[in-house]
Amino acid sequence: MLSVAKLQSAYGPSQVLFDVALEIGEGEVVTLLGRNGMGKTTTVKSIMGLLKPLSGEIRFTGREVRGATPETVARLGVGLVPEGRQTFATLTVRENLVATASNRLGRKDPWTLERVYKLFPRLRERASQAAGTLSGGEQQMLVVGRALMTNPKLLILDEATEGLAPVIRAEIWSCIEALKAEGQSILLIDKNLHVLKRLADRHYILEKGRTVWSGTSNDLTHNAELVQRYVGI
Amino acid sequence: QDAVKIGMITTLTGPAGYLGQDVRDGFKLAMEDGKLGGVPVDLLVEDDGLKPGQGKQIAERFLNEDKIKLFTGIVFSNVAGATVPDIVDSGAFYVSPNAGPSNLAGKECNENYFVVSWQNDSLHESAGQLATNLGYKKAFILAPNYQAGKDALAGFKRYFKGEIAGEIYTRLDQTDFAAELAQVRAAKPDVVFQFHPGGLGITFLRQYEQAGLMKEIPMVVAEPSMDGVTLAAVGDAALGLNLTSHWNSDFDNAANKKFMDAWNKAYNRPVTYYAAQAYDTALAYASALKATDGNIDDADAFRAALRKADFESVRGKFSFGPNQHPVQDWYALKVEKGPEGKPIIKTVGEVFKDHGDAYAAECKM
Amino acid sequence: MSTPILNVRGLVKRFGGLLATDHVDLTVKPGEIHALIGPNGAGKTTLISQLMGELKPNEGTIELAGKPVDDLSTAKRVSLGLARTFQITCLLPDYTVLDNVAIAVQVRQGHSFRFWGNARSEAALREEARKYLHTVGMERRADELVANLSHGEQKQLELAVALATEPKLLLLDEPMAGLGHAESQQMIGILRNLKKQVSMLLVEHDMDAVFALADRISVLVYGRIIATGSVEEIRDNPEVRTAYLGEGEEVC
Amino acid sequence: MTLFLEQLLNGVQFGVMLFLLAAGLTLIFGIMGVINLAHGSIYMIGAYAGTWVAAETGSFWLGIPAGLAAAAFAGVVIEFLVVRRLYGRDHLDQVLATFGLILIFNQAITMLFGRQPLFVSMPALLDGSVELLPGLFYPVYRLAIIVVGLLVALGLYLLINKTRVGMLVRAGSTNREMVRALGVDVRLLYTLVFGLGALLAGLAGFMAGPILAVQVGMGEQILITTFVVVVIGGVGSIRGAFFASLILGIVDTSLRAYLPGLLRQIMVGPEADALGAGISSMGIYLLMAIVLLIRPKGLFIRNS
Amino acid sequence: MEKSLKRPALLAALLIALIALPTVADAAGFAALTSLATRVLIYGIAAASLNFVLGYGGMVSFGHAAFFGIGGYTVGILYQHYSLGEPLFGFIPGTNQMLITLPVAVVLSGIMAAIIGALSLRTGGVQFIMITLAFAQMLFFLFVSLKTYGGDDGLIIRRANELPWLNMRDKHTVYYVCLAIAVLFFAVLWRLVNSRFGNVIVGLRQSEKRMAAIGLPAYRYKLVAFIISGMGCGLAGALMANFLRFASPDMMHWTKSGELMIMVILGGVGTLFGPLIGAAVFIVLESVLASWTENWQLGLGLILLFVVLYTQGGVQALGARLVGRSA
Ligand SMILES: Nc1ncnc2c1ncn2[C@@H]1O[C@H](COP(=O)(O)OP(=O)(O)OP(=O)(O)O)[C@@H](O)[C@H]1O
Ligand SMILES: Nc1ncnc2c1ncn2[C@@H]1O[C@H](COP(=O)(O)OP(=O)(O)OP(=O)(O)O)[C@@H](O)[C@H]1O
Ligand SMILES: [Mg+2]
Ligand SMILES: [Mg+2]
Repeated sequence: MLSVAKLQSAYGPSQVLFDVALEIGEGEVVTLLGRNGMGKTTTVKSIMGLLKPLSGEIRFTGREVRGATPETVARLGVGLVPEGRQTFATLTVRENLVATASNRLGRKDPWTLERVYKLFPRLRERASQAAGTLSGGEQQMLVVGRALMTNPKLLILDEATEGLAPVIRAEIWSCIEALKAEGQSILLIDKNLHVLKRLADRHYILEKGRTVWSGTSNDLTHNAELVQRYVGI
Repeated sequence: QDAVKIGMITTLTGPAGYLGQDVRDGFKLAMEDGKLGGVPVDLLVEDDGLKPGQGKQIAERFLNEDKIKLFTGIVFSNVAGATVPDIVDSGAFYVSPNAGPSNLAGKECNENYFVVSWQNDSLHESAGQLATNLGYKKAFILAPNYQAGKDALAGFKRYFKGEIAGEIYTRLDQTDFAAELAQVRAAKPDVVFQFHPGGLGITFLRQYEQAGLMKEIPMVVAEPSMDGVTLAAVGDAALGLNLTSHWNSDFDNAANKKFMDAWNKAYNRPVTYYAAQAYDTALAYASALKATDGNIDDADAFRAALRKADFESVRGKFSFGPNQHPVQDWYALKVEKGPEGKPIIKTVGEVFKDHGDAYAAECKM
Repeated sequence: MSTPILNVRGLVKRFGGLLATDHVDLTVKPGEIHALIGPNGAGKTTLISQLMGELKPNEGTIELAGKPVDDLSTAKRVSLGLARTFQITCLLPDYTVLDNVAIAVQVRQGHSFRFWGNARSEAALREEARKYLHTVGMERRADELVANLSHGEQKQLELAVALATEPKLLLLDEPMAGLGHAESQQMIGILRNLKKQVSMLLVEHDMDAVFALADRISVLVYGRIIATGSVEEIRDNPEVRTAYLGEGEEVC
Repeated sequence: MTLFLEQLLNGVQFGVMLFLLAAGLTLIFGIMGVINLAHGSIYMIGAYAGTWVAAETGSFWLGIPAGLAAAAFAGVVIEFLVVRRLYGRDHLDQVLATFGLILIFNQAITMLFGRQPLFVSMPALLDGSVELLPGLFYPVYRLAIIVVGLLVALGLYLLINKTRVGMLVRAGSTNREMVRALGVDVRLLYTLVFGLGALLAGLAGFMAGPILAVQVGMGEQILITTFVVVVIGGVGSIRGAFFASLILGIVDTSLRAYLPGLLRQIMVGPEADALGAGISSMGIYLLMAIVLLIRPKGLFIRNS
Repeated sequence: MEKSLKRPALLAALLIALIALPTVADAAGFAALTSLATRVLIYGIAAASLNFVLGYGGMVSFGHAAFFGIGGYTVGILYQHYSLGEPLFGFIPGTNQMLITLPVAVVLSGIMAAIIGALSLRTGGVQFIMITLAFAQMLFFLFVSLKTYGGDDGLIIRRANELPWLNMRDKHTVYYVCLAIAVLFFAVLWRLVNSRFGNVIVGLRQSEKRMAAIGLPAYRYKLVAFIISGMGCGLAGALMANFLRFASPDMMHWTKSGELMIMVILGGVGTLFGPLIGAAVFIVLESVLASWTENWQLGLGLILLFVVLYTQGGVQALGARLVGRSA
């Protein structure tokens, strides 16, 4: 569904990605691992069109999308939960959820306001509060809900569980499991390796802007030395 | 013979741009084949943008780089305040086609500074006299809250013999006069005198008419509140308006006929008294150039020639008073329906004869 | 018993109808790491903001080392030895990493009404700032612009800046959030070392870190403290388990 | 008593007029967050285009679509060529760019229409006055302004607060990139909304034609006042802008109508008049300063 | 290394050029250039003062013309009382000595900045822009209605202020006096922005919340910066009144505040010499274009648009990039 090859990206003069390759199949859950500052978020931004890559190839559902605008990529079916809670601060919680909601791909059982509220009851309680005044975790829930309401084909979660209480985090994990069961493709970036190993099909490791390893959860489990070197566990 | 350079500093941009445009174009009409009084003339025009600093800068360049000795053009008093002293101090001449602030008429008068238009106060004094002549007993007067506005009301009151029913200072940036108009209506005066130049005047007149007041309470104004351009912009709303002026397009003298013919041939737009004044300014320069045969290096001779005012003014009679400001007649005018159905300004009578100004006494020259 | 470094009594904060802080009593003892945990939106950040004086409480008193600080401005409280890190990072983006720390040192040293002399070439300032960068392991990045830092690095810098004010009590709002596993371990190490010099109030959702660091834990739910105790006591508290730690139930 | 009622009505009418002027700016500045100094220029374009067409065709009504279309077109072009590149940049860049636009538009209008103010006559339907109360005549045109102003206020309120377009525009002003990343073509949306704001400015310009002077620079005169309205009401709030306009209209009118009289009770005539006029010309600024000192974010924004 | 040498060399060259300017201008027949340059220097001082709060401190003041005007009127009013021989309020004698009028103008505008700043700084963002505008406009209307001092028509200062041993009626002398003051001013400003105080002000622009959290009482520092900046504008206003020999409410109209802001942005926000460059570009363009064509506004507008859209950081940034590329 998504395939990235030889991706190179830079912020102004400083190049951050040198050779990133990545592949996600239909219904697959894939993770992107690596220490801080290795280029995970930059990869996501490049895929989304938020950052113009220098070179390389990004294909989504068969279409070349390198250099496409973010709205094009999103309309093709990529849903993003960005790093660092980018809520629309002046809109209310409810407005945040419905403003960009859509079901362009005509999913049969689409995400609705009700379903999101059910997943995060806390959001229902705060429905008419300005998003900017939510607590950190509440904002995080909101951003996840907002992405779900675009009913994407591929969901990208960039540290979506950051700042969430363990109980909520667990809920998100079980939710992702449920999505996976429905056949949703997901790209995950997170630090809870033990959960990722259980949830994901395959993993990629980034090191200084290069894909240095990829393999299944099984490979990862049996490769403690590799994990230690690149992820630090 | 080398062309004599004349520097014109005037306002061409912003809402008041049409004043400067008329000054420039009126002045040019008096030039025949690029000559004034038979002397070749090179007219340099620059826009001061209604900024005193800008005006001074242009004067500086005209004086020092172009070595210009003859100046004219300034429309507004504040630009004149910053610019004229520099010009006359360096020995050059300035002949004003419009602005005539009182400080430059009195204590700060200068032998190289001439005014062809009027001294500010005369405008409103004549309006006061007209209101008296028309037999009005109770006047309501309005003007913006700035120096010229206050001078206007003071000037009007000096010659109005009746009672003042109310006096209101409006604002320079006002767009809505409903509150004032309601007060006017409530005070039930015989006549309204208002001083609102340019766009303010258009706004005021339109709203006055829309409130139905034009039919109820007649109005007397001085010419800055009703020139040819203003009239074209307000149209029928001005019908019945009384005003005073030192010049009107229908004046029956040879000089004026010539001017009006030339204007109508050259420009397809209403004529204003700014154009007429600039035309006279050019004639004044022409007379002096002719008398001195284009020799402006002898300042004393040139000044003496200029002071004689030896030219046919579009206003008929014209001479300079002791402070080199005009001594002239003032007329009563009225807005009426013209032959083509469009409103026109008609001359109906005389208000003052040989009217000078009060500041001449303060001027020590 | 020595006077607590922080003593909060009956603190209340309302946002309209919402009781974000509900009669909170809390003490932090000298040399202690006191963890504050609780569900999202429980009021932890709100509590920290009130301690710092960024938000005005509706009721209650706050004492710092026995001294009431209720009427003092944020700046004053900082000079008395209070410092915080931000959950959503808040740094000076156009300055370098080192500048960010140096300015904190400068402000701590007293008034900044010094109009002469180049602050960037004051070696003493720079040296001292470097010391704090060393503490959090960021010396290599000293000359990088903050805007170019990754999320995780900004978190580390937050700590360095807070340390540069030489606090007696450090309020840490989710210092591990956004850090990778290795960096988290490193951060735990740093905090453990710091414990000798400074007391801490630690807000964190990373339970491994909390259990590794905390001397005592308080649990905040809906603005109220429902339990305070040692790591073992809290871990085994059934109320905490359901409200916070969670057993995992299917939602969607 | 009638006089008092009349002055009150004058205040309300002036307030609605102010709102009409400020409505477009509320959209562009308040909601989209663009400091658009050229707003006054668009107002001028609406006035010129509408008035000119009305004069040429002799029909006031034909002027309306002309004025609106010209203003909206100008808005879309400005957005497309200039403003679009400045959303992500410092607000100060917007100041400089739109200042440049003011100069360009003023000169262009001068070159096209000359320096003389334009004339527009009122349609017979709106000319004249009606008797609202015994002895209280009121110009029909001003009543028309009130009606149009109220309609605009209501429409804008619904658009911004109740529709998805409104939400997306507000979202775009806080985090443009994120809106795009969620699949909304913010660029197109913003062009259209900017055009709508311009259209409203054009409407105000055209409506002002018969009661004000249609001349070069007419935009700058109203520019500051409209900004004042938006800020007093609270940036981003349509409701705020509306009530701020009314308050401003009423305060301004009453100051002009009653302050000199009050002052004359305690001091001599001319001085009282001058002082009264002085204070009332500072009126809107004084009011704004006081409002902002008491409520730093404006009247209708919750100050947290 | 190379870069650190280039800047002083460039500055020295600029200074020499400025010193030689009047002589060269006269020789080349551009005698009015000296006056133009004087105006640029004066506006440069005003714009740089504004830039101190706007560019460095992030406080976008839209009312700095008020201080410019106060500086100008201080000179004008003191001169009027001097020439009429009537003391102000009956006990303050007027004067025409620049050594007195300039410091008085600076102090008075500082006091006014303290008052306006103390009130305005309680707000921020757009509201700050508008409230500074409000105060400036109130002052504008005050001076418009001050009949004693010329009201709307302004105050003519027949003779420029005197300085001992110098002939202030000579244009070149006035230019050199302004140049000397400008050099001094920019030297002080340079020290200021790099000092501990400047450091804090720049920090406040980036994040007030962060600065408070490291213990900085923000309000106090912002106020002092605002006062310093107001004093700079007052100084410029006083020089301008001496140069124009005229002071009018026009000096404090909002369009003047806007012009100062345009100069800052045009030159380069938050740079030391950007505002001076901006003032030079703006004023020279205005004069040169206006002398070429009546439609000068069109040209100026297009040039401003070009600068915003294509330079990213004003003329100063454009210049820096060009120099950088060629070097
Ligand atoms: N806006 C930016 N401008 C310049 N450099 C940047 C910018 N954002 C990130 N970088 C740099 O790019 C590199 C990769 O950053 P990125 O955010 O992709 O890392 P990451 O793997 O997501 O790290 P983290 O786990 O900390 O979020 C880092 O070294 C960072 O300093
Ligand atoms: N300005 C405000 N207006 C209204 N409600 C607010 C405001 N600020 C915070 N809240 C609410 O107060 C509650 C407490 O927020 P706080 O940020 O303190 O939570 P927290 O415990 O830090 O949560 P998290 O772990 O998610 O960061 C939240 O429900 C939040 O929505
Ligand atoms: Mg990241
Ligand atoms: Mg929190």
